[in-house]
Amino acid sequence: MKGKNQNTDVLVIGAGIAGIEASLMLSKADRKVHLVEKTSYTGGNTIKFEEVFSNMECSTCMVAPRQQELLQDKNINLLTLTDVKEIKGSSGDFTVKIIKKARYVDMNNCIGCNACFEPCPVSLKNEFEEGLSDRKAIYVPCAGALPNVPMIDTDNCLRFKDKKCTACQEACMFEAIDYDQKDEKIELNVGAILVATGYNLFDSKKLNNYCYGKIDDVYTSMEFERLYASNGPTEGNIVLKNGKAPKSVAIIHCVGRDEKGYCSSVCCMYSLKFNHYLKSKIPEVKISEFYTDLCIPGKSHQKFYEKMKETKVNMIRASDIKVVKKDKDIAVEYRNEAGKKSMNSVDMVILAPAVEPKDDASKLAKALGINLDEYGFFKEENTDVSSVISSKTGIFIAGCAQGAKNIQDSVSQASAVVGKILSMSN
Amino acid sequence: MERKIGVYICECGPNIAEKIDIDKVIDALLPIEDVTVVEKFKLLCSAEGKKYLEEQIKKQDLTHLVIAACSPTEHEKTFMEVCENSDLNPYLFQLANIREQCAWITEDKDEATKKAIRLVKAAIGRVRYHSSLEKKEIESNPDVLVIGGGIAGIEASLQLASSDRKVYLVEKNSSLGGLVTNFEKTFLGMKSASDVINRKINDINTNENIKIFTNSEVEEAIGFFGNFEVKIKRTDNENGSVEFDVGAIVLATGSTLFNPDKTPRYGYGKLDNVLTSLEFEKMNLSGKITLKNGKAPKSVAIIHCVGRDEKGYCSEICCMYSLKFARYLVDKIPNIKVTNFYSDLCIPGKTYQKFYDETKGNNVEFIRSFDVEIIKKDNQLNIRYKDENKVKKSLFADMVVLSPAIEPAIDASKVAEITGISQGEEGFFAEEHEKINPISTSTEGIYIVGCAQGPKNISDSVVQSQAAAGKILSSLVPGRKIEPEVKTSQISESFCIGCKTCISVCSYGAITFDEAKKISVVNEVICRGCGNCVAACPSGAASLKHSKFNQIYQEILEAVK
Amino acid sequence: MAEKFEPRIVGFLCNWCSYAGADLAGTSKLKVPASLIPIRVMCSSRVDPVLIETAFLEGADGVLVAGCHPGDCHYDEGNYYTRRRFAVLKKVIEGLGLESDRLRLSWVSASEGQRFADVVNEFNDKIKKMGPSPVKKNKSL
Amino acid sequence: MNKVKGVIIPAKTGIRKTIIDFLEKAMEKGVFDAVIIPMKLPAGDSFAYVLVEDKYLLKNAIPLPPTMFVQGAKAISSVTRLGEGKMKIAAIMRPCEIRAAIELAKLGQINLENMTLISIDCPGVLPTSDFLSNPEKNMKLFDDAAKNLDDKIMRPVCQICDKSSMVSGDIHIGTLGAKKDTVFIISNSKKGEDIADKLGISLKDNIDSWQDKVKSISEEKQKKRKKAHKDLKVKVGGLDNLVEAFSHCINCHNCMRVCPVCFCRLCYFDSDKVKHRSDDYLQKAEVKGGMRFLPDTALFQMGRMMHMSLSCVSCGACEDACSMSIPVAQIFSMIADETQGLFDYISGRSLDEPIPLIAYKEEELEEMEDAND
Repeated sequence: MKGKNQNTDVLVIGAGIAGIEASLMLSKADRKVHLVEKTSYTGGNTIKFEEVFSNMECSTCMVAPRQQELLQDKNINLLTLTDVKEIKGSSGDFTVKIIKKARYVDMNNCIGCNACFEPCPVSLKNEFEEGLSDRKAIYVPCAGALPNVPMIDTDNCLRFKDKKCTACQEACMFEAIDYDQKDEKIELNVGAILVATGYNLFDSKKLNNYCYGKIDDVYTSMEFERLYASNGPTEGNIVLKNGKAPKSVAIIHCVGRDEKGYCSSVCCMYSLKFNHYLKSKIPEVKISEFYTDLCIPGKSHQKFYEKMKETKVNMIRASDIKVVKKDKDIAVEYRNEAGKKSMNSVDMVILAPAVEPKDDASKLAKALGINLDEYGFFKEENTDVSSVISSKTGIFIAGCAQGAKNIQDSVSQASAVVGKILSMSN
Repeated sequence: MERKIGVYICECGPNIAEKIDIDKVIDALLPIEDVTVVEKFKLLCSAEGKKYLEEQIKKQDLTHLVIAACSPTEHEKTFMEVCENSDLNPYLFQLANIREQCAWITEDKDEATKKAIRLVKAAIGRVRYHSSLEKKEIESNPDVLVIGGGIAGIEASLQLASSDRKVYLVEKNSSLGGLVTNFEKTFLGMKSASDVINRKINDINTNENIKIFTNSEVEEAIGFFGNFEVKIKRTDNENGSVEFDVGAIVLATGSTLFNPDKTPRYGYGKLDNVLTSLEFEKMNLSGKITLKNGKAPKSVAIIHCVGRDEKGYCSEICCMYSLKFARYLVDKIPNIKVTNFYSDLCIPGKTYQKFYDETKGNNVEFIRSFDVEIIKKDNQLNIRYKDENKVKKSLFADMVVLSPAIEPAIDASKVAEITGISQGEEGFFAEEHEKINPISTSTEGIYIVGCAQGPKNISDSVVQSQAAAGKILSSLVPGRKIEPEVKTSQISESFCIGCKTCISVCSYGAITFDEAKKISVVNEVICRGCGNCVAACPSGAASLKHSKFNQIYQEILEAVK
Repeated sequence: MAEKFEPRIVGFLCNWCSYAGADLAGTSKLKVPASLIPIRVMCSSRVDPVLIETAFLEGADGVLVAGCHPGDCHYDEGNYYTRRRFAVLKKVIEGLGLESDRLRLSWVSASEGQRFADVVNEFNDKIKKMGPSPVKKNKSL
Repeated sequence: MNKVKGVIIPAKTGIRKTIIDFLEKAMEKGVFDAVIIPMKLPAGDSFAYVLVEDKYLLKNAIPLPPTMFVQGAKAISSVTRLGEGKMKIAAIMRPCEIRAAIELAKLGQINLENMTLISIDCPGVLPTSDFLSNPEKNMKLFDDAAKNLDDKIMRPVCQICDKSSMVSGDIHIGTLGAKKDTVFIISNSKKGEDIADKLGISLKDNIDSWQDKVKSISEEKQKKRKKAHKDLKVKVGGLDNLVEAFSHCINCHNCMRVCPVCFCRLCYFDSDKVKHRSDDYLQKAEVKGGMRFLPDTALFQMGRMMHMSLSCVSCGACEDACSMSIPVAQIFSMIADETQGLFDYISGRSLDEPIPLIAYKEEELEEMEDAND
């Protein structure tokens, strides 16, 4: 970079697929990277998926080698459980204040044997598994999570309530558990920043017509992903709450699209993927997909759609969709293409909610001093030309933090940011 | 040379020690030939453990090292570093995974102990046959060849060129800018397209580190990442050819439109006032949207998805540019009626729907339709279609604009052949990995951007160009040498008989045929060490370093005992 | 049989998927029979059928080749070649009237710790039922 | 695909003479510069492939010798392995030799650029040792048997050969189904058609009687083949039988050396890969209680089946070469049918069909996964 005082280090916020890609590439160019991640693990949402469209590839196999590489990369300083609080300065010379929350487990001492979980007396819903299984107060989100080091959930750990329980500490043979760990305030100096904080799913509870949270066996797409995951709560068995396999499933697209005012671009494809998930586990299952406009852009996606159609999925272009309980079944009421009212009875409903900005996007935008767009995603400088440049020089955006997109486009954006950063001196 | 194999067993706290009787393991290993020391240690991956190992390697004067501990994905690298620090070649080391794949999965301690003994014995058997391997370093050329002078190629060139990196931009046409030069505005900002492209062309023309070859085609590109030899031909000059070397190649050869001639039902080429989207863009750019008779149209139909069925994919951008056309028309011709005939509206991403919502209404109508056909009736263009209830309907319009599918540029196959990369069945260049390596190809050092990789809009094309720049800038640093994979395949010159089986199965084009010697030769810079060629070779001429037959044989021997 | 039969199973596991899946079985503390000795290869396509034949003729009671699911190969297409080679080998063994059931090809991904355990358990049970490989004690082989 | 076309030509002087005349004419017109063809050697009791440059030598040629000393594909490979020469050469061979040549061409061991492959309807060949027991008498026996389509005295694999007529190549000389004193000249490729054209032979479609006869023989042999393989499997299948069948093996590896599709410089199973430290052998012996030396007979045979059964043309050369009378060709043909059948592959059928191990389909062989029950 130009000038003498230009710092070449980079801060990457978010260790999802985009953040990982950028960090590894920057490291390859011998840049020092501070990779800040809010959760205790890397891989973001991508590692929640068993398979990814359209080649139905195993997601873990795709991402885990990169996560592993990340952990072993000496140029990358991975800071988990960390939040960015404030930045000062300008491109080439940013000062960043971050808070690294205590994990209460020493990353260097812990060898990942998981012996500390079992004795923990607390049992809670596991958020990573969308609440479909339980975890302890000391836990890793799922088997195979990286780094494979647990954290203590201080909101629920007895130790942090009555200070008496030391069950996990006693179980640990490596003196890895340290109740006295403190949150750390850290100041970093970097020359450039990448925001790759990912997305949330629209809360389906906000819409009454789908009865999400009211009727059993109405799932969100993320819940369904975990239900199919071989390392998930059911070891990949797709089952209803009663333990039986569903005989008929409705997949409802565009949940929350009207409310958000945009098409989330990935839902049609992953809904079609669900069709594959279901058929591979329950060959005789009947599937109906309720959609408005099929959005399957790009060279390989329609082929996938056509392949899915061979499974005899019932594609229904519908409006005014309502999910109601009818006797033992769930009924999906809708208006068909011709405007006629119609109804389907199913055992299971999967909702494909809109992709929306991360809940803390506005807080982070404020800390960074960059703009959000009207939807709450990080705003690119010029929509028509480059989608990775934020409103502030030296700060870049990639992945779903900038807007709903698939893995390919997220990775492309992350690589593009690296291109931008490495060519800043050009 | 005398072998001195040191074996160290990690207790991993209680993880291994409690599940496996380590002392029994030690007793079983001590009598083995060449094994000079067997010790256990509390935690070998700890700082203390690493120091202990380093001391042991020196003190015991070890020639080979076996560690029985956790999975190689966890700590193989750690222990290889230990070897390096103690001047033991890191490939003279083998890690036996007695934690994940023994202690943690075996209930019975006795069984686990027996299995652990077999695992470590297999490692000892194997390590005996290990050879030292050295990292190689290869000089590389940081310069880049960019093929295609459209917006993607221009962007890539601008990102890449610097005082220590030359870019050669080759364009087959006489001028730069590509398709974008035909557009008046870009969606969605509806900003001037010429502003965007001219600024970039200006930047590129004044950049002394970019050498531009217009009216030129690449004739030859031979070599590999860091070292490609390129030959280009000037099409405007019979004898004009230029040769230079580069380290990487960016393919930005762009796209062309599906020819609606192929689907006669649209009447294209036969009926007046039926235009393709590109013809319409050009007409609009010329300043006047008129019919053949010179008058302005009062009604225009835009037909989406022309050729979609034939091509088998959605071209991604047609819905959006059709909306842009509606804007052109409404802005320029008062009271004009615009009707969009579409099948599925594809407007992904955060800002597109708003553009659609703002365009729709007033005089812009959208009809979901099937089996669209255009005929001449009463001296007017008549669009016949089926609506969403499969009811036959029709509509008159003065002008019809077709939105044909995006196809790879005509010369894509030629470029693919010259550069040795593959194309998907649709003809677009094939990426190394659809999800996580969309810019790379299976040939390292060759990248694909813009519509050459698949239909996409300007913004995504530019992002891909920047991404390719990122890939190149991070891996091809001026002055830095390339470190290729160490554990590559090799083919014995004396055993190879030249059947080329290995060449057929290699996914990376890492094996070439030496026509003079009639044998296959591995390019170790390209080889990624999967070993596919080794299993394919009937002569046993191919072997994979660090995964040799006799190394694996030793493991088998132990496994079956 | 006086002595309890403990099968000897050779497991060729590809580094990126199946070995990782086996590791995950470990991290998840699943129960996997001790009969299988894993041999790590970078890709299942490295597993030369002659290696499998060798293991078979050395008296392995079972040989498992495990790789990434079709389409998931770290090296793009290696496992497709593996599958063809395995099919040919299986035909050869079967054609000679030998016990081709002692050879098994399974796809195990990095997230399929449970599947890895299931595959090995199933295979181990199968081999136990079949009994020791007659090849092992045959002095002429 | 080129359409198969043919013509009936008179053969009053006998088939041998007709073929030689045809070749002479072709050489005269410069269609071929040389011919690879079997010849009787001066000793009188043996035959060899000769690269004939002087067309007057052709008169000594025996296009269909009673026995197969060297598999013809090996001869073509010797001539063209290092690339095509300037000469246009025709090779006259039995169908299984032509097929092996096609396989070798796929494997880069033969260059067909300037080569024309001419096959002849084959009645089979005598086992070499049988022939040598009384060459003169057996020559006559062979000729009679050939005339009468009697295969009882031929090699065992010839007796079950269902591809004894045209499979591939450029030109075929058909004797089956021909009326007295005629033969068929059939073109099977563009190259073959062009040559016929140059020789002024006008090809028509009147080859029905040949096609019918070929078909009926092939069908009959196919049945015989299936049965023979079934019987063989009972005889040699299973560990004990197999060990028994190969118990006489002296590890000479002659079967490999004469095999037309074994093309390696050094056989995998002769290489250091399969040679181990004495301690390793001791360890093996320990497991088994004892082990046979020389070792690896079974690995050699099974390994070779893995390496070349997909290209095996069931010519029988290996069995002929086995000094211990092991029915190795029969066993290989049994296995080859199985492995080739997996991919609907027929060795030597077409140059355009890749050998199955260098190709794949994304969706195939699903039954292989987890298949052990």
